[in-house]
Amino acid sequence: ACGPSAATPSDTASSDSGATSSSENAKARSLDDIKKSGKIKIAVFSDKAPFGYVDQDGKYQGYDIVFAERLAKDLGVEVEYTSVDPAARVDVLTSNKVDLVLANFTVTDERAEKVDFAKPYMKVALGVVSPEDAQITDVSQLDGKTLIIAKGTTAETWFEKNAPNVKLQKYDQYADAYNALLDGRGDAFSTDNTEVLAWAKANKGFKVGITHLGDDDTIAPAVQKGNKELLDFVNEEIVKLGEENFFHKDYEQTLEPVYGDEVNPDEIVVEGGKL
Amino acid sequence: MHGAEILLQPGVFPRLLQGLWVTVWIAGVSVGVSIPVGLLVGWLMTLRNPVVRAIMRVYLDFIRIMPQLALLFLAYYGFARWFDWNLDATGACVLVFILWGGAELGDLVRGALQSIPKVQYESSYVLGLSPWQTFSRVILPQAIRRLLPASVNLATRIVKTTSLAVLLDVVEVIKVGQQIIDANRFQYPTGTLWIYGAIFFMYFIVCWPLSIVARRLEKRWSHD
Amino acid sequence: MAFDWSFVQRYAPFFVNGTLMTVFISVFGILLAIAVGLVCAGVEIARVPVARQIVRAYIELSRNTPLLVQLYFLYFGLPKLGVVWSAETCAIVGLGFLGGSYMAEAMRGGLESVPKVQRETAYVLGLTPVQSITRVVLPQAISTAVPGLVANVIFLFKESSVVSAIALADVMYMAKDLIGMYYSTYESLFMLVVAYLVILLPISILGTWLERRFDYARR
Amino acid sequence: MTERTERTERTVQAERKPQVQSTEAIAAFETAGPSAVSDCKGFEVKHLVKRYANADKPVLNDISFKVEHGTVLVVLGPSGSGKSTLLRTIAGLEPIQGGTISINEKVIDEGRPGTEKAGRSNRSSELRTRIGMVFQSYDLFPNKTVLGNITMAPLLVQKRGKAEVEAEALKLLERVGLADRKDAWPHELSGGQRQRVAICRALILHPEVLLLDEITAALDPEMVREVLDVVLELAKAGQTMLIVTHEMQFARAIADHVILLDGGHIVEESHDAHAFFAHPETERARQFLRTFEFE
Amino acid sequence: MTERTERTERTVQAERKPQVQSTEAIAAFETAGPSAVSDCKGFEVKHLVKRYANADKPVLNDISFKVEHGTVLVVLGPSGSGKSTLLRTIAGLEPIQGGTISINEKVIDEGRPGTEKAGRSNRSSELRTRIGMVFQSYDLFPNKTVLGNITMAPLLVQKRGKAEVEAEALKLLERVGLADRKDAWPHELSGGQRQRVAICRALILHPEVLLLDEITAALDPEMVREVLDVVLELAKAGQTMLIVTHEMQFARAIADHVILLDGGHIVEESHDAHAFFAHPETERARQFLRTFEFE
Ligand SMILES: Nc1ncnc2c1ncn2[C@@H]1O[C@H](COP(=O)(O)OP(=O)(O)OP(=O)(O)O)[C@@H](O)[C@H]1O
Ligand SMILES: Nc1ncnc2c1ncn2[C@@H]1O[C@H](COP(=O)(O)OP(=O)(O)OP(=O)(O)O)[C@@H](O)[C@H]1O
Ligand SMILES: [Mg+2]
Ligand SMILES: [Mg+2]
Repeated sequence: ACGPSAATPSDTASSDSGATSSSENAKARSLDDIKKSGKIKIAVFSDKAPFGYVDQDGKYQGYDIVFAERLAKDLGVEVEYTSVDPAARVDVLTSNKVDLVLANFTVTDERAEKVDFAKPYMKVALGVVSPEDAQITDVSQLDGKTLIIAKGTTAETWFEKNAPNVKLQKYDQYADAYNALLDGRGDAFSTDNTEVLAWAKANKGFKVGITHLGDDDTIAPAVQKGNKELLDFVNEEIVKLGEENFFHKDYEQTLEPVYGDEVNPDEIVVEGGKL
Repeated sequence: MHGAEILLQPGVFPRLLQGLWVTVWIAGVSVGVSIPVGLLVGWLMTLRNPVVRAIMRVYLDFIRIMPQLALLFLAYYGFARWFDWNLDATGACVLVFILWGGAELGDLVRGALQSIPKVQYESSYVLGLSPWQTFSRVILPQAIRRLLPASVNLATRIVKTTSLAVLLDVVEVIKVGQQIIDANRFQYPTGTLWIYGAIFFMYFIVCWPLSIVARRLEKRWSHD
Repeated sequence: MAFDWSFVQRYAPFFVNGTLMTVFISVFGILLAIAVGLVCAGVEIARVPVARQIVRAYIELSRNTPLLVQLYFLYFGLPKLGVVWSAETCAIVGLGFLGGSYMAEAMRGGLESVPKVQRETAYVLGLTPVQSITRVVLPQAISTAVPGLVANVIFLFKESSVVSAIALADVMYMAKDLIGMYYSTYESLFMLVVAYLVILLPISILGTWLERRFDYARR
Repeated sequence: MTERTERTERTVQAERKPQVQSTEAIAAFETAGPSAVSDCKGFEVKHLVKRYANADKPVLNDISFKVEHGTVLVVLGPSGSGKSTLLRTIAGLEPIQGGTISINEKVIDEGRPGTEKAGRSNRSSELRTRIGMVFQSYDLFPNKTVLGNITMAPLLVQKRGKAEVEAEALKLLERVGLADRKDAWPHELSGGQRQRVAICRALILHPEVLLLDEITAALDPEMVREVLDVVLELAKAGQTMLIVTHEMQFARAIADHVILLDGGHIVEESHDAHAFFAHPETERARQFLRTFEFE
Repeated sequence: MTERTERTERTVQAERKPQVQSTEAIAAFETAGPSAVSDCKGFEVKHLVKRYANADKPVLNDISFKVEHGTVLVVLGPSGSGKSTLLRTIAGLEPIQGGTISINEKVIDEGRPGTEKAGRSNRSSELRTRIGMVFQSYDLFPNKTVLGNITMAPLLVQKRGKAEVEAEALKLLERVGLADRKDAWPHELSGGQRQRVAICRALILHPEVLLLDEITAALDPEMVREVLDVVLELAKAGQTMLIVTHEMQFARAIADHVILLDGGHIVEESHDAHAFFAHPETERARQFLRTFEFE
């Protein structure tokens, strides 16, 4: 508890590693454990505005954060955020660094083998953003070109599988990836279309040439495999919140200022876990 | 140069300093715990017992050959699953730096202990001092003098290596910098340069005095 | 827990490529570091007036800042000043910048360890200053400097693991990539450890051999 | 004691001997000397055998001699003949493989075969303080001042009072001309000064016998002189000593008793040091002494 | 030359002098000696002044002396009196601030005030080879074998033929008893062997004068003897030398001419070395010589 103040993950030591588990994972905390400790540990992005980022005052903000805050409130605990890189989202769960991942986590089969996804609260496809003067409007245009991606994203997996001729330049962090695009280190950048749309809007000279790539994917909270209690709780919450149109409100609060009226909220938001 | 104003934005500098504090805290705790560990390791390395020696040899060589980044990954992800020993990122960093610092310091301690002339042990024996008196009154005080400059240098290396903690998602000074860069990327497109520049000098400001202290000590104690 | 050997087999080629990248970056970075070190040590030993202060400042700056930050600065910072270097260039320059100061210190230590009487003897025997340096001082300086230089080489090879942060596909990059895509953390970490052992063990052994080879100056 | 008388005679005869000694100096050293003096006392080595590990033959083979209380034995011999080894075994720094070492007819160390690789003898602290030793290398503790060096063992080992010990240390320092340097650090002293402090450090424990192993070998000639003058005074004051030295003039001046070591044996022994230096009996001794003379 | 004759006489008188020298040995050294011998030749220092930077007074102040060709000058003096400094200025290792140094009446170095911080004298390579010097510390090049050490300067500086140089090197090594060690590395040699090689390395250049600065100070007594015997032979063979030593017996045996330095001046000078050691004229010299005697 005497840890440094800026280190979100450091303050609480891993007091919960008592019982050994026979599974491949470090044992997850039960709902009771979380309530008792008064804190739920949630992994979010800290550099992916407007979904998860840190504002001028050092506070976490964004679409995911609003949801996280609400979950905690309904559970009657505080949130302790852990900032993650895209590639670390599975490992923080399997090694029980956090209870829940709310970091724009796209549901895929590979991931579903390692973690348990709750009901979705967003849907996305991949998008590709590129400089206006050298727009990429089709994947075939990327042949032999360099595409920037962030490690551990669905974009990475998709391009590895479906576009072997594209040279991928992979960064650990979104901030680095965007910077690389700005500096002209690659021809385009691909990640979730929501994300690139938001970014292109804010950065002059860049445009999203491909808005829909691959299948429509869903984004959902994830818990450690087998942590049924917590999973059930999150699922119930999503259903309950759907009734009050929570995610639309969340959208208005966090995403609309960025997307403006270019995007129809219903293309992104999923209420009550129902597609 | 425009863009420099980013550093003057409210919240930017204090947050960077907070991040720096995390860096310094990790380094400080690691160095602090490394000292007793290093003393123990160093002492173990001087023992004649072949088994102990071999173990220490492997320990030292492994730590030396593995990049710190690889060790960090092993500790952060590996330990939790293999031994169900769940460390948070900061804990993993501290653990790795202690293992690393302990090994390096241990080797320094061994060197210092062995560099004490045999005649110092012999004089102590002839004067009737007990083995413990010899160690605590004669050998250790001399060893510490030889040890201190190199240990301070090691501390600066540990401070510098904390920069790798960002890759385990510890929110230290670099991560804070990246967050600021991201949050300000619309207003200050050249913020990257200034933020990384500021971080560069923050590390320098922390490490440089240590380097100077090390050099001073080295000079002061070079005569014996 | 299951260790997936087939995964290791499937992705071992990636690690071979990563190893090649690590070696490529490190070797050129180290060569640059040696060149920088030679110049700096020369300037310091010869006491060239202004250059000497510059060298001192450079050494302090380079030794007291982390390579990761140096790389970020080169890779993401410099473009804002209109200088865009490729990732490879940044990595090599970064390693050279960091390693140059370490190499300089080791070389200076070697040169200063040659007793004054050796230079005096060369003078008395009539050797010219150039002969004195090349025939007497340098061979002895190398002997003392070799252990430090070898340690620096190993240190720089290890430090090169940081270049993955600027999207260079070295061993570390491969490991993180596989973890991110396939979540097979053990297998990736295992291959990472093996790759570094494969790179560094021979260097460590070569270093020991070199130290012995140049051992003549120590009595 | 015949030796004592003999030396006094020689001292009187000596014309050029610098007269640094005074009755006061002797008194000061006598304070530091052994407390109980008796004629039958002394120090004895019998059939000593010392073998280093992995060596084919012993360095010391069946060495026997006796040093009467209050006399000085000078050990001579070429390099590698085992002089240092002899002193080290007596001090307990090396295990012995045969024979005995005794003080005042009490055996303090007994040889046991097969102990080549053993460490130092496990004598009690008290016993160790009864044999003092000064080495060739400046072996002061660099982390203690001059006074700290001297008072450490009496305070820690003999548990004597601080005031008394410091007073005695100061008296000793005065005797060797270094009272004003009591707070200096060893690195601030010249080699000769360090060796004089090392002698004081040994003397304050009132050792029954003092072993000096080439204590001037690393010194400049002037410093050699200042150290040897101190040793000469000690001899006058009746300190029992075993001295290894290459200073033949000094050896001749101080010795009551001489042994010449070579090849692990005593090749010549003499209780008449004067005669030994003037007319050695064996050819080996003659040859050895010639090494130090030219023309 | 009176000095030469005198020494020969003394050698004949000396009873215990070991008879290591042979006419052959002298011949071998003569090959290495200066090629042209003439009576009026020699080495001279006039009004030499040497001051170190930041020192308040000169270390050497108005020093003058002459060393005739083929004779040996021994320089004595307490520690810090400037003996080493004198030899170093003669060798060109230190700039001088006044006076002249000349060989065979040709000035090779002239004092200039204000040169305290200057580096070594900028003598030509050729001139430097005419003055040989051996230091106290074992200064062989550790990266060359014995033969490599000796042949380096004649090959590089004098551009002599390899075969001839190696042949001469071997002859010299044979003279100092080290022919079988020609391929050894310096670290494999004892201190005495190293100093003998260092002497060969200087001799192969046929220096007109050889400067020896306490070349035995760091050696064990036996080694001292083997090195000094070589020097004695050299003197017999007519090598001009300037020797600094603390071995008084040796100094007495080898000196043709003695100067005693103290406080930057020559306090006593004597062309009759025997007389100097027996009955020094000044009180300072008497006091100095007493340092080496006991009883
Ligand atoms: N620790 C050791 N292990 C093995 N052999 C040793 C050891 N110490 C000394 N010796 C050998 O024992 C012999 C006697 O050594 P010692 O140092 O006693 O001789 P010394 O008479 O004191 O010689 P010096 O005059 O050179 O000091 C030598 O041959 C030496 O090599
Ligand atoms: N490089 C130097 N700079 C300043 N002073 C020096 C230097 N070298 C020697 N001295 C001083 O000059 C004086 C003479 O020194 P030098 O070494 O010539 O004496 P020495 O007669 O050879 O003494 P020793 O017998 O101890 O070798 C000493 O006081 C010494 O401190
Ligand atoms: Mg000895
Ligand atoms: Mg000198």
